[in-house]
Amino acid sequence: MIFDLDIIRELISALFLFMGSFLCISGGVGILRFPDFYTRMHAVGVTDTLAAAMILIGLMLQNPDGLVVIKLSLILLMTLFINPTASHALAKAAFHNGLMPLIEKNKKNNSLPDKKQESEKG
Amino acid sequence: MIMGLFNDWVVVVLMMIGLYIIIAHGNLIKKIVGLTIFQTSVFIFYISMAKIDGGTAPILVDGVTQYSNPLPHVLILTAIVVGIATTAVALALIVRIKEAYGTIEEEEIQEQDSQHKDSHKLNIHNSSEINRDKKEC
Amino acid sequence: MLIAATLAVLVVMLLAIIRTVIGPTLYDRILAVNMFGTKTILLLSLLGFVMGRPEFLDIAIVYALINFISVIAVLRYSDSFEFGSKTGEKTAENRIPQSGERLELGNKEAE
Amino acid sequence: MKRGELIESLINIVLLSLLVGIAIAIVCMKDLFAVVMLAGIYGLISASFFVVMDAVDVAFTEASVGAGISTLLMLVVITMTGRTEHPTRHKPLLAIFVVVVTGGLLIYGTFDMPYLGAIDAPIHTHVAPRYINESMQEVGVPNIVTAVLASYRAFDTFGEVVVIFTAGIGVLALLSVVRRRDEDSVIDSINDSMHEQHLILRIVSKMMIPFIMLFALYVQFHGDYGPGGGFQAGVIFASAIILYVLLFGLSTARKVINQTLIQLIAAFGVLFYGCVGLVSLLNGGNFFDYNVLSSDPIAGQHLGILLIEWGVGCTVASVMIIIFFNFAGRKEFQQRNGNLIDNISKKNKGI
Repeated sequence: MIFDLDIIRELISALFLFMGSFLCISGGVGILRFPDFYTRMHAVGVTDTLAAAMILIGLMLQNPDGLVVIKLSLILLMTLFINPTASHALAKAAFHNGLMPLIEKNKKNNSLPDKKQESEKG
Repeated sequence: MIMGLFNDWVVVVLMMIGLYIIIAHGNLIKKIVGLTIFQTSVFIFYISMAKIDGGTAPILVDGVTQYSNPLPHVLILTAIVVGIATTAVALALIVRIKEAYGTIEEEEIQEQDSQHKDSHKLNIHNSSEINRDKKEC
Repeated sequence: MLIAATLAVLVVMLLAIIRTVIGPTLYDRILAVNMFGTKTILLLSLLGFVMGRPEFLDIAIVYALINFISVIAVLRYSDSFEFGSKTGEKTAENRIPQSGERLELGNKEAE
Repeated sequence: MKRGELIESLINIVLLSLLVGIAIAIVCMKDLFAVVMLAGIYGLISASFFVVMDAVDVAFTEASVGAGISTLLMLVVITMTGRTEHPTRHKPLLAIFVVVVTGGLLIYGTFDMPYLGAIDAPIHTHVAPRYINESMQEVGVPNIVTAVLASYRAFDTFGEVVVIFTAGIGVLALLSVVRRRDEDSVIDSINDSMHEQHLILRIVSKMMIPFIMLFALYVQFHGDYGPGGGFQAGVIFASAIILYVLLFGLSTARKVINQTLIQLIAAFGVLFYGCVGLVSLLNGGNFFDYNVLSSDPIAGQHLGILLIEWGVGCTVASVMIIIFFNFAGRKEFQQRNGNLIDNISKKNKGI
């Protein structure tokens, strides 16, 4: 019976780790391929919270000792606190400093320096 | 052999990259980053030497007999903290150089020094002092 | 599975480094460094298990804390950078000057 | 076992290749902000490498120092000195020649090196076996690195602490600014804009700061049994205070943390460390021979290590705080007197 439980635990852990790695990689591809800062931030959000949580939970199931699980859950708690806060602050700072999202409507605004040059020429 | 000496080769490559930055780049901040790379390559060299196949971290537990060599760890641990302290002094000197010269490019600083030679005796005295400090650092 | 997860984390670290190198804006770099920090935390946790001594998770905790501090520090001090005026980077389509004064400051720095 | 070693060496190769790649990227980049960010990543990767090489204590230090404090200081400095690197005028052919020749000679030299992980390498044959086999009987501390650092090589560590203290004095001498009371209100108005913006950041950080300090104390006292010790704890404690400064501004932080007190603590740490050695001398032992501190040699060793780790922690924490306060204070000073400095540099350029 105990043997069975161990196998089930291992399986669940492997499942969590697999999901975590998959989300990690997809987020990593996202940060490389997405067109502008705000979409990249979305990709990073996936890897920083869900994927990290999945991998950490998978590790907790690997070794259900007292201290290790406590430390892992501490890391998990901190990741869940810190990363969204940092992302929020980062996005806010970027927006405040005038980085516009890449959408069709803003294309005109974004080409402001060129327009200035054109008007100077004219 | 490739596996056995790979770490040493990487150490040499990193060390030379650091050295190249220090020689070839004129920007003082870049030089400090180059020094950091050089420094880290030495750390990597020491730590690689301490590794033993099948050994674990030198913190005693029951049932383990093979530990990595703790002595290089001690040397490098203190070297890292001393490294940041000396880097801080170097950065402080850079801040003062920027205030005195308005630039942190090596060539421009030397240019200003040679131009000031006649007109500002006192000024040149101060700036050469700063330069000497920088070299010692 | 542990090993596969470790390799996945290493691959993602590589991707984050590429993003840090190619930029293009300052905030992309900060974002990539932040993500890299989180991936390092995961790598350290995984390494403990791969190498069979998972009691050294303290290092990962330190990383989590330091990562937070360095992101905040970067944000705090990146405010004083002129935004967007960089050498040799293709940021023209993302760039928008906030005010005339800021642009002027940037030009002064560039000289 | 064999498979585990294979994986370890694979991770080793990947991490080292990443390091080389980052170093090359640093050479090529002109944007100093990106260079500093890459230097931060470089610190993170080298710390991961130290974990793979079983050097957990070193990784701990590199994590807090290389990735945290050093990136922070460089960042503060590039906000003061400008962000782009000017291209050099001369061709770096001579530099490349020197580097290639030196590198070639060094690589030729590595062929005589013992291979990685070789158990019969000369380094493992002299003093290391004694540290590993006898330290439990002689010092009674499970973490051999702490035992060597604080007991066998305590005099060496004393020297390192003095170096750190001296660096603190150096930064203080170079960057400290005389402040007048009435200027604080001006500074407040500069700082406030940042604090108003980030309400969430401020509240989360407020929760984190006590936790970071608590964790620093855990690292300080758990250093005998796991990775950690005075150096790491000092840096972590300092980073908690740095976080406070970053969020609430320098003038608020100056009200909370008395600068004179911090400077006194830095000196006190060094003195305290030295006094432990003196006390053991007075008790009839050698300098830093803790066996004579208590009737039981092992208890004496424990007491000695605890005390000198306190001294190290005090000095490192306060020196890091001094360094950061002075850099940030200098930046503030420059912001206030911006016109003055601009004029000076213009005059220098003009003539």
